[in-house]
Amino acid sequence: MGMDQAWLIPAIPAAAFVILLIFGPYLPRKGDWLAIAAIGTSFILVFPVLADLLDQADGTTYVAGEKAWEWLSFDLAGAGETFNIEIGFYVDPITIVMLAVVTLIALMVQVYSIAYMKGDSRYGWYFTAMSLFAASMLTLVLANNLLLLYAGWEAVGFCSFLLIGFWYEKRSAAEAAKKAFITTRIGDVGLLIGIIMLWLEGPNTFNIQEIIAFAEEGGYETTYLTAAVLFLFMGALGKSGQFPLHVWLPDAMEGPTPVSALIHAATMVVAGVYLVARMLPLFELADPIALDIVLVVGLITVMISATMGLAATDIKRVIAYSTLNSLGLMFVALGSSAVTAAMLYLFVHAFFKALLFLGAGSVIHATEEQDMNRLGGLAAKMPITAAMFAIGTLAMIGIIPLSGFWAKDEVLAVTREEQHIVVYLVLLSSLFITGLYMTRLFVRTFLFAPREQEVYDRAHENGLLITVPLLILGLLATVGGFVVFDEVGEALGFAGGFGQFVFLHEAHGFEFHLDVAVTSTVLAGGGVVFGWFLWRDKAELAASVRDRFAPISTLLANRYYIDEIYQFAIDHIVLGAGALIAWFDRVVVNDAGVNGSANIGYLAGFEAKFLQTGRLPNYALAIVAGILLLSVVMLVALV
Amino acid sequence: MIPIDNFLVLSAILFSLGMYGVLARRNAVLILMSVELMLQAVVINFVAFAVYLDPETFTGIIFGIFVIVIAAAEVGLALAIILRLFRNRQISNVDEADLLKW
Amino acid sequence: MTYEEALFYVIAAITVAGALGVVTARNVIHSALFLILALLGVAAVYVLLASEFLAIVQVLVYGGAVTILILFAMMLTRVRDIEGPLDGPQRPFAALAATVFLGTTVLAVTQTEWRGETDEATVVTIEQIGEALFSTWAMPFEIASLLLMVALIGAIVLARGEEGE
Amino acid sequence: MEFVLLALIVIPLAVCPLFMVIPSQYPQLSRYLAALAGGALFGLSLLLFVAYEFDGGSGLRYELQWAWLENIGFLGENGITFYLALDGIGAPMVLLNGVVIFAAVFVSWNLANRTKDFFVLLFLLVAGVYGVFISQDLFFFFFWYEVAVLPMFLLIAVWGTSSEFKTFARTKEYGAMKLTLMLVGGSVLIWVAIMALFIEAGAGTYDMTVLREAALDEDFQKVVYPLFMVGFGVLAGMWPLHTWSPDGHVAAPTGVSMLHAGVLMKLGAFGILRVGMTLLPEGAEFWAPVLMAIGVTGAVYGSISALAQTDLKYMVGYSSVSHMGFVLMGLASMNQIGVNGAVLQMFAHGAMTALMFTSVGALYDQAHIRDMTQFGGIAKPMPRHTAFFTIAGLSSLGLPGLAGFVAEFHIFVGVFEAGYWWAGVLGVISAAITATYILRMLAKAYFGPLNEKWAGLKEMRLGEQFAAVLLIAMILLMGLWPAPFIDRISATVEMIPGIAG
Repeated sequence: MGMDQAWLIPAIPAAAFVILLIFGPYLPRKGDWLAIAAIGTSFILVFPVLADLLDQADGTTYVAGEKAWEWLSFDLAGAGETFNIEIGFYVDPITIVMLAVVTLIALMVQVYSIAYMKGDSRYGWYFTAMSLFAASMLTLVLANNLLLLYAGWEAVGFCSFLLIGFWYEKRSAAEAAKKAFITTRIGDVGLLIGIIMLWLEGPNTFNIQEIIAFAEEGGYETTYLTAAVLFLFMGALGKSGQFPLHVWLPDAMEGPTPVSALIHAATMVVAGVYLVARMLPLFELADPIALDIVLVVGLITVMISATMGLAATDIKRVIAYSTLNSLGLMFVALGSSAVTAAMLYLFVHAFFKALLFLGAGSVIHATEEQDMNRLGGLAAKMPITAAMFAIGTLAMIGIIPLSGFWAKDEVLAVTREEQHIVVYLVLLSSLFITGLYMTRLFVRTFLFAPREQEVYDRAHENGLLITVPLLILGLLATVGGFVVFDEVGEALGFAGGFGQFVFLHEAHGFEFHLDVAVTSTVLAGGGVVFGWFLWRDKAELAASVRDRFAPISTLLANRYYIDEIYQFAIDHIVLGAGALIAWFDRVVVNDAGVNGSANIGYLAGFEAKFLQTGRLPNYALAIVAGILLLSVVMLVALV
Repeated sequence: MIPIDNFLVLSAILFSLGMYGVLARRNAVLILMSVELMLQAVVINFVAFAVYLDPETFTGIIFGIFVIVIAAAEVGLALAIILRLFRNRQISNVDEADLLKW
Repeated sequence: MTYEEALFYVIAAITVAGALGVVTARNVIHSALFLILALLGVAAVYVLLASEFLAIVQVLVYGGAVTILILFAMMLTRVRDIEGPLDGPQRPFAALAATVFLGTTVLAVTQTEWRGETDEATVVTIEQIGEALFSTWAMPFEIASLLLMVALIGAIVLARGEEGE
Repeated sequence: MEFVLLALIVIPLAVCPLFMVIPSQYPQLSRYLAALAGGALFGLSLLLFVAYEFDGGSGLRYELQWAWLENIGFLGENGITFYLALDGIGAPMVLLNGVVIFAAVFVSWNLANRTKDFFVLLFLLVAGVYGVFISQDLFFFFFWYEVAVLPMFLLIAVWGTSSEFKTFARTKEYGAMKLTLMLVGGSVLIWVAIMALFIEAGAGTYDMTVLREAALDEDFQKVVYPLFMVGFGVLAGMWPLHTWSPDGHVAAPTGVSMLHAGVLMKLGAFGILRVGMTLLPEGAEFWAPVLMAIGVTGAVYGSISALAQTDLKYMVGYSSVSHMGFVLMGLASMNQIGVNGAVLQMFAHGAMTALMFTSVGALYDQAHIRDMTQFGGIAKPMPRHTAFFTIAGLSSLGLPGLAGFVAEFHIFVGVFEAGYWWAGVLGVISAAITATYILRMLAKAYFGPLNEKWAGLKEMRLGEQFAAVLLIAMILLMGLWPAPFIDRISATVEMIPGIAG
């Protein structure tokens, strides 16, 4: 068992999916154990693969494992070349990080789901879809070529559609599922075009490493490459919910909460980050504008999501905005070419964000309520959940020594070094806002007096199936950040800290930037404290602030009206164009064109029939005229 | 003697007059009479060709005889039809018998 | 100009005059009378063409039978009572067509180089005609007689009218 | 094997008289016979597909040539022959036809009105379709083409349905008439072009293998090719001559719609490829930009039109226009990848659109309406039906792992490769619009709260489920393992003159 067998990792959940799809309804417990066993096995299999990678590594020089099978191949006429598409798997440190995150979170979430989804009428289908998601996501991560990556990419999008729309009887869920799929699909248009562009001028292969090697030899023209990577980035925009395609992610919260934890926090939405990280050498070779665009998009997303998080009242939506916030941070890191920072943030983010969602799920499961305005004071009744949620919140805000802190400071340090000071300052200000709205979330949900007694009465701590995953994730969210230290890495068998495992050009050790750490902690802590005062007790202070800045708060509550603008565009432009073309088709093409030509024939015949007067002399004259005409013609011809 | 052209031109004149009659007249009987003129013109042509150009087989003369025979039959039938038309619809002008149109 | 030619011109003039009368007469009966004149003229032309047999047939069939038939038809259809002009609205076109036709035919006749004797008519005797009619043309002759009979019966059926009429 | 090929034509023709002698009071007997014949055709088609292997030359295998008319008038040696052979493009098409007819028989199982007459016409049509796919003689190619087109008139006019919409009405007679007239209009162009080709080649034969060797004058090709392009294009739903297609679908009974969209429209694209591009390569090259423009217009136009439809059959009908636009784009790319993609798309679209019509038909049989806005939440009473329709829809929007993606991807790559950037981008966007209308339909009709009016809906009949599973098997087969298709198609496409690398 080594890197060559890495294909088993997605294959096992895929097999489970097929079995569940066909025999699921006939299995005991609808086959949930099969799905969990499959993802558990996959999780375990990550370790031998990792061990193999470390075994073969020489210091910090990693030898990637690659294995491929031919999927289709044909000769190109007259070109003497072959068009090949492979199914291939590629393992390197970035892959390993993703594999670990995906399998672990998926395992946690599925265990959690046993309790959370209990009694649902489509319990079996839930685990079937989850297995398909796991298989697709792992395929995406392991793919060695862009086409297989695209396949996994679309498949996870489809699973996301299925799972957001899991409770499809709810109109809002059906609409959210549709919105998510279509919005990400818009990005995928770009992704597909980008893939084709890279192939078109490239080395007649879809293999990612070969394309990168080709690009490094200067195979692509710079402007062409810039266009291609920006098209690729469009795909990442859609999938990772970056501005302006972020609108689907908050709505995606219509899905079951574990799904949100897995797909819309920890794994699928970071696929865009993964894609950009994977293709980062191309971004660097392209015109600098490419990375600048990544950075700016990330920055915009950070700011708008953080501010929108201030106004949302649904606890899941607040977490969704925080996810957007985090994803934006990752793109900011990528925009500065910092794969290490981005992947580290991705790694720890998976833990604390899954933790937050599962914690929120625990609350929702217990109280059947997810509106902050109707919760409050739950800490007393749900101590474990509240404690874990607190860890998640603090990690998200980035309080030392929780995992979020280390990752966030990496990003900040990189931006301060690499980018304009404005970027750094904007990020710092976003930290403050993050502190505000995360504090608000926690305070309003768990502390002070309950706002709805009835809801409060329902609340209770959940069973082990829910609390154990919470505890595990809580632990990881606490200590996950320590992987940055070389000592920790060495203790775990790595060559050093995270920076010596995941890097773009050369490994680098951990550096503690005291000034960054102090500034960020002060700002984040300030956010927490300020938030505490704003929303403590009955949140009178917050209410007065809101009233004072009424236009702004309305703007935020309405999410900058972006959804409305899109809705308007869809209703009036897209559907309008559809109606126009349908009208054009029926009236112009069909009625005027097709029926019209038929009518011309009919009318011509109708008019021509009056030549048949029925009067003998007319006919006789016509005959004579015809004969005369012919005779004259012949006479002229003969004479 | 008389050149053949004379007869042919005479025939042409008769035929043209008959044609004028057929086209210009309204009354069925008059049209019939014009048709007879045209037939006569044709027969003159036939006979002229027969006796001038082809005296050995003189097919034209035989044809002329047949034309006269058929003309007789035709007149008989045509007049019967005209009579019928007049009796049924009180019409003796052909341009009034225009039911067979459109 | 030989006397034969002179004779031809006289006869031709009479015939054309008769034909002209047929198509232009304002009176139907006059038309019919002009027709007799034209037919007799044509019979004379046949004589000039040395076909006495045909001339005789012409006088018998046309001068007698056909003319009488036409006059009877006129009587039966009360042509004198017809109101409105005898000529239709397309008379100018008819004249034009007839003129054009005449022009082209005369042109064709005069421009054609006829092969064989064109100045002298050869006499075809009645014996020759009779022989040919009953040997070479026996079949068409029989068919013509059949046709006559059919026409006869047809005319009777048509003219007789339906029962109770 | 030659005679298996022959059997594809003989079996459907032979069952027609058999249907006629079955007394009409035993419709069940007719159905069993139809199932038997359909099964046999499916089996033989599958056999041919599996057995076919490219062995050089132009890829023709299992040749069977019988002289019919020769050395008469302008016909020389082998003037008109009954010449059957299979090539790598024909093989998947034959399989497609086998699958669709087999499925169509089961879908038409409950047809009660004039059952046997229906099957007679259906099998006549199928014989024509098979004939087109395997004829190598231009004369018989055209003959079978007409045989395939004409029964459609009766099938729609007799067994179809008339529909009333808010602002207009479409009677079945209108649909049938329009379809037939437009297709016959196309046939006229084709026949003129065939005659011109025959005379110009001067070989005195309609044998396509001979004709493709004839070096035709370039100007001649440029003049005649558009006749083929437009003539066959009508049947391929080429914009703007597509309007017979949605109206025809709306009027046609389900089984006929399946054959019509699934197979019949492929005849048009197949004709452009087999006759137009193969015999007139330079003409095809000259007109390729025009075909590309038309194809991409059809693709975008069809998908946007589908977006505005509320009638399920209209939606599927316009999606067919859109997908046939992709096929034309692939053909117009004139390179290996694109043309491969076009043939793949013919198969993929055939299977998925047949599946869509199966689903729509099953719903309509119960609900008697097709307006998606009047449904809602019917995924609950009809989960399998929903799954089938969803799979068809996903295939059509190009989800990897299903047939549509493999085909569309090849087409897009081919189009980009040929240098038509604008067309490639518009094509990808059109695929995204496809996603929009498919999901919109699913969200409107199948998801959301269950409309109580439809709580009584039952799952699809077993026969329909069987048909759907059969079609899904094809979609999955091509989506997950396209190599068998590609191997057959590509080797043959490579031999077509004028195809670039």
